[in-house]
Amino acid sequence: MLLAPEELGNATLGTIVAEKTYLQAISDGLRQEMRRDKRVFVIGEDVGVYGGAFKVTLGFQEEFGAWRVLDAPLAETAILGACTGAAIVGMRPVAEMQFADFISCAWDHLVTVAAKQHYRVGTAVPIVVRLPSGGGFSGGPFHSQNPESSFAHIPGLKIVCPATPEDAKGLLVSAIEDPNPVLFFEHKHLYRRIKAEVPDERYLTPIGKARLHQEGEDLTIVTWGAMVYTATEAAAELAKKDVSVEIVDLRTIMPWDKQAVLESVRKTSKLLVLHEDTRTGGFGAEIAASVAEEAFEHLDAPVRRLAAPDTPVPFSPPLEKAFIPQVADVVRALTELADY
Amino acid sequence: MLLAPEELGNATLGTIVAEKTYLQAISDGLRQEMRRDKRVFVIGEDVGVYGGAFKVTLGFQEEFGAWRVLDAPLAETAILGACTGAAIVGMRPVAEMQFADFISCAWDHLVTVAAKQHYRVGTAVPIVVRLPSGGGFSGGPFHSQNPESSFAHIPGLKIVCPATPEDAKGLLVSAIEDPNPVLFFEHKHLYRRIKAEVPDERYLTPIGKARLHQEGEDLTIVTWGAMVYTATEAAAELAKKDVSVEIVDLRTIMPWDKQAVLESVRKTSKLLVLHEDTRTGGFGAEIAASVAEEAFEHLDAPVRRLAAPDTPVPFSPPLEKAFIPQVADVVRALTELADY
Amino acid sequence: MAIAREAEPVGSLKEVEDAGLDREDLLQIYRNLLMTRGIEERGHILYKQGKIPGSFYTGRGNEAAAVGVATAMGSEDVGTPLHRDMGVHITRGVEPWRIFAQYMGRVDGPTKGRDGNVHMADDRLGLIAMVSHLPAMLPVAVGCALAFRIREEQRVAVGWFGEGASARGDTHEAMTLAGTRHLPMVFICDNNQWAYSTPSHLEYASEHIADRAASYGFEGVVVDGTDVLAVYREAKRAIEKARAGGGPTLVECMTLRMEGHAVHDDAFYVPKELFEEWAARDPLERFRTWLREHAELSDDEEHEIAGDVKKVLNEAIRRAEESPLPDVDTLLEGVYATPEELETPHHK
Amino acid sequence: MAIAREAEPVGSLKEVEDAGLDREDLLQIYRNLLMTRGIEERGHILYKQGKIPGSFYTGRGNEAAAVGVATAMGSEDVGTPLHRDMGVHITRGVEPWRIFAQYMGRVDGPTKGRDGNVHMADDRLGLIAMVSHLPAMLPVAVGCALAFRIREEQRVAVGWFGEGASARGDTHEAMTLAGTRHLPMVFICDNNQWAYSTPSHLEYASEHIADRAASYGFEGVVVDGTDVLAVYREAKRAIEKARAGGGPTLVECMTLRMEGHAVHDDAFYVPKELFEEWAARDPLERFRTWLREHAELSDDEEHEIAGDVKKVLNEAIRRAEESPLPDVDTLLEGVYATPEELETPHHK
Ligand SMILES: Cc1ncc(C[n+]2csc(CCOP(=O)(O)OP(=O)(O)O)c2C)c(N)n1
Ligand SMILES: Cc1ncc(C[n+]2csc(CCOP(=O)(O)OP(=O)(O)O)c2C)c(N)n1
Ligand SMILES: [Mg+2]
Ligand SMILES: [Mg+2]
Repeated sequence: MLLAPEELGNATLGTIVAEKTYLQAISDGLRQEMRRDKRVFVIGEDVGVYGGAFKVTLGFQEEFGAWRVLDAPLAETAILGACTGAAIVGMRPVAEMQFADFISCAWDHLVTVAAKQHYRVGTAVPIVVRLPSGGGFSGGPFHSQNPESSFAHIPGLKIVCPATPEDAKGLLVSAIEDPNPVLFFEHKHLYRRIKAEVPDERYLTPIGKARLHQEGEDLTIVTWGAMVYTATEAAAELAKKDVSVEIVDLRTIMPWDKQAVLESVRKTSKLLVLHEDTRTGGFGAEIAASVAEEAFEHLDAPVRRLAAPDTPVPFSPPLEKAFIPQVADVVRALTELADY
Repeated sequence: MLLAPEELGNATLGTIVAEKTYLQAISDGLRQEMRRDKRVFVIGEDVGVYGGAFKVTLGFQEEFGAWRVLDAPLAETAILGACTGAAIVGMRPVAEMQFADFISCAWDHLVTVAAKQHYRVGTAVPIVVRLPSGGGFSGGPFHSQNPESSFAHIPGLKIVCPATPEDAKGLLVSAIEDPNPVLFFEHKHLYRRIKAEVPDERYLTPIGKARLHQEGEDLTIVTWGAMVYTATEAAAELAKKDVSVEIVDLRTIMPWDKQAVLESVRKTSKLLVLHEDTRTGGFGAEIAASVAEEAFEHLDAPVRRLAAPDTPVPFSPPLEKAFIPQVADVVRALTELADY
Repeated sequence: MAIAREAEPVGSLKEVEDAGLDREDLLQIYRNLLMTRGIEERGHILYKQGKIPGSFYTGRGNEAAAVGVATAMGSEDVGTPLHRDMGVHITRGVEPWRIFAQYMGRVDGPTKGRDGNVHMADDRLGLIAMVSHLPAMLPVAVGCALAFRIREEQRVAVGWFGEGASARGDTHEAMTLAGTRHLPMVFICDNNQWAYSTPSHLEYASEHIADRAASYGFEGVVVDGTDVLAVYREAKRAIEKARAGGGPTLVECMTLRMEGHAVHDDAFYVPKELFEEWAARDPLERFRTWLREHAELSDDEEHEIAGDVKKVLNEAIRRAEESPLPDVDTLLEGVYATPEELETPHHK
Repeated sequence: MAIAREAEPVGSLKEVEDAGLDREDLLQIYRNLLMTRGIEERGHILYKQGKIPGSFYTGRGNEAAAVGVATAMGSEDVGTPLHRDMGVHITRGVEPWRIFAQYMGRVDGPTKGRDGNVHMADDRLGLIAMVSHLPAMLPVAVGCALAFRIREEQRVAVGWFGEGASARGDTHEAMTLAGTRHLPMVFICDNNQWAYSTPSHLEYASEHIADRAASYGFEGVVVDGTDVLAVYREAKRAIEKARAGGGPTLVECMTLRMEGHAVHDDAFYVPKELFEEWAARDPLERFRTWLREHAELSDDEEHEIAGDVKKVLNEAIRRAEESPLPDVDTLLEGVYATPEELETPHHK
């Protein structure tokens, strides 16, 4: 079921809200949890004295001490393996990868141990891995990736990709409360560019529920992360031509809110799946395949996918721009779909 | 374009052929390449004195010496990293993972270095990784996996999954000749169960070309690996009910032969995608999404996917049997599709 | 160049009593050794009878190392034993029938048939189940130690690895984190000289695995893994040192893997003489002899213990065979944990 | 407990000549040092001018270590230098204008704009381009050494890693394979005391990184990375030992990272006094002084070299700025190599 915009999060009326960047929302959410629950600790490269490469944990070590805000050695498997061990004996670890790209170095731990321990032996592994991801600033092939799709094939993991400051905070709190390993993708391009009202109080945004970012009648876009804003701009273009676009912000990739997507598609009959990650084998394929199968009778056009092409993320600005889906690309895809 | 069964491989008329198991075909193909090309060497855990966990390289060390058949330390990243280095300075390494499952330990090397070096800097990385994969013998969660889907999202890698002895040999030769990193999945369940004629001479089976395993009119199954045989049995059941099933053995997952699949679907109008790996985010999603999009006007029914459920591979026989798609499951899916 | 300390064998009963073991403890150790071997011998038979699916591994030759270390652990300590460490499960109190149920893929095994072999543990006993990928549980053990350090608990984590797995990056990262943070962690290397068919000199190039401890900032010690009391003494020292804030120790237990890698492997690549040499140092025989010489183990006691172990094993197999195979309707259950599971954590 | 050898500084010209360097070589080294620093200083200015996208890293303080090692390499040797090792590229002969083109994402950079920074190398010069993931290129370097050993070539592979990256599993696996197989491999640790903001004691717990060499079965040596001649001498010894079949060596070059991790980082966490102490040991100043004292470097020569370097740099930037940005139509090209590329391998 889709949550309408006004139902977002669980913020009750009367809540104090403040304008916050996406980054501040994450930082505040994490600090709040650490104040509230002594079991929560933070570990990662340069998260302590330096406050993290993106300064999400700035000031945390002063407040919580060096044993709850741990500067780790440059060893991703040690970091995440240690989180799993600590979680099993009762802690609630939150790890930071310096860039999401470096999680490749802990792939084995996540897919082999963290993801499977509960199914195999019933041992819960409540860890959160924070992953600054995404491109758009000439980070090149190794500082720009969106590796969520590779993990979205591994049963036992949960994956969230918030697009708004409010969701970023609420999903982080939910991720920490969740009894499973949660990969928390933070889009770097949103960190300081996106600012919105965020309740001061603690609230949980449900994992596994999509958010209706914008209502529309003629076409649906399903997307997540920074692409929500690209989609919004493109939809505004289409609106000028009297085409009304509904935007579903998936927010969670594993488990994804199939019902919400199907509901929207049953209304609009046309779907564009949009993501920043590369196309082949990207999670967009799962969405497209599911919708094409389960809404077969409702579709007035083939489900389209728009994603980055199948290459590494290039460094040089013109190449990177051609790589990451742009507003014009989305407009083109939507227009084609509208005309189908 | 689909290759008809009689065109399989490049075996010319007059070739000496012999009945060989899938395992022997791989072993023979590898030995032939090592005799032919001094640059080819083998490295892996226990591949030397022991001849490999499955005895694929039995006798190789006697023939080629300890420096071309290297018993490696228990260190998958060292093994594959070393292959890449050796390849860059002119060798043609063939690595063996003891079980495909352990490739998770070298994920970073493959996706970060091997897959991207050519796009980034133009350096070719001609390595082959042999991966005994698949379940069906109570290997449990870590000796039964089919991890091809995770890699099938990484541009720069090639992935082959032969189903027949002839293809296993021909694709291995092609993989060794290929100037790119090739993951060569060998299905363990086929090693000694499947026996067929294999030409003695050297031949190349093209990477990226599907094989028409069985012609049919009413429905198409696209699959690969051990599931080709499951599909064949199921098709025989359907034949009894006068439903004619075409089976496309994909053989290569990256790059996959989309044209062959589309051609078959344009004929039959109904498609079942079948794989042994788990469903969500599995490569079947890519195939289903692509076909649903590109053959939209030709489909008389939604593209169905049949795959393992989203759990680790369970150990206990009844669970494992319920996990891996069985002939009866395929029959049921085909029947539903036929009746759609 | 050896860097690590090489531990002396254990001599007198006095020495053992100083290390905190009374005669009852010694008999319990003996019993645990017999039980460990008995389980694996019986498992082997069941396997040959076709009652155990998949493959089958034993830790023959490693019983003393496993039991010795586990005996030295405190009840609140935790550990991540491996496929040669059945003795750890036994010493920590896993009921034998549940192990047979595990072997046979029945619902009463610790993994309820989801996993096989020694890929199991009872977390209520402070043990965390291994995965196949070696030594992926070492960083996990270090994480337990980290939690104990953060919470300032006097608990210790024990992590096992083979000399083969010593080559993998996980071993290094685990030791690096434990060493730089002086965590209450003890690393146990089951050095049985072979990794499947691969001899040690292709896995590491130093004299001892324990030599590398120095480069991680802690102590290394090599001990004869067939001498259960020497293993106990060294493990105890290491564990209590860790508990007292003295940081990690790497204890390397030297043994020989007395059978093939798994039952399908006849170990043709291991020189016969080596097997003969180590057969003469069988850990059970050795301890039995020691008990007779130093602790007055009588024939009666010996028979009583052996008879008791046999009875437990017979009963265990019977009970395990009664345990049902898992219901296929449960296949999809438990991929994800539920919040309630965190309300009663196995370990605080 | 230090285990590794600590190398002496280089004293006389005689000693240097014994190590195989004539006066011309010394001046070339000096020129390479100036060029290395010059490129990074100019790069920094270009970055501030907004002409370089992304981020920007320099190796200030590491010039002597990089140039010293590269000077010791033979022309057929190969290496995998990292982000502090511009001096390696310069010494191996990469044209400066191509480096600026790389920085600016132009088609004439070694990666044609596909990657940025020092994520580059010219493989025709025996260098393999780094990836960000540290130290993922170490096992690759070991693989080159393995190929040389298989083919019985007298070539050596050199692999770099930082003291931070020393914590990662890849470092361990690379050293394990090289050590167990006695490969012709030299490991160079750029120990600049910080990994981003993380001090060494959180990355490793021994006195020296080089101490760990013993546990991999080879030699370790610690050298002052600001002394280009001492670095050269130790690298040369290690490389020639490897070439002669003597197996790997780990050479640890001690320096201080004289700037932030990258240009956005003001390195507030590094004590001021440490910067002052190491500023007094600036590798360029140090070598200039040495040349004046021991090799009669004249004012004229000094000015000539400095002037020449400046000219090259000016010309290089001009030429790089003329290099076009990549054509977006090329975006999809080159994900896969073509068979023809293997017909003319860069390296036999
Ligand atoms: C990462 C990984 N690679 C490969 C294997 C396959 N494998 C299982 S046991 C084994 C040998 C292990 O040797 P060692 O660590 O010495 O333990 P041992 O079996 O001798 O006790 C191998 C290679 C594995 N389990 N994990
Ligand atoms: C696997 C991995 N994790 C994290 C990073 C992010 N990162 C880039 S440089 C750096 C510090 C590296 O320290 P060191 O190895 O000492 O090299 P230095 O930069 O000091 O020369 C970090 C953490 C990385 N590049 N690779
Ligand atoms: Mg062993
Ligand atoms: Mg450093």
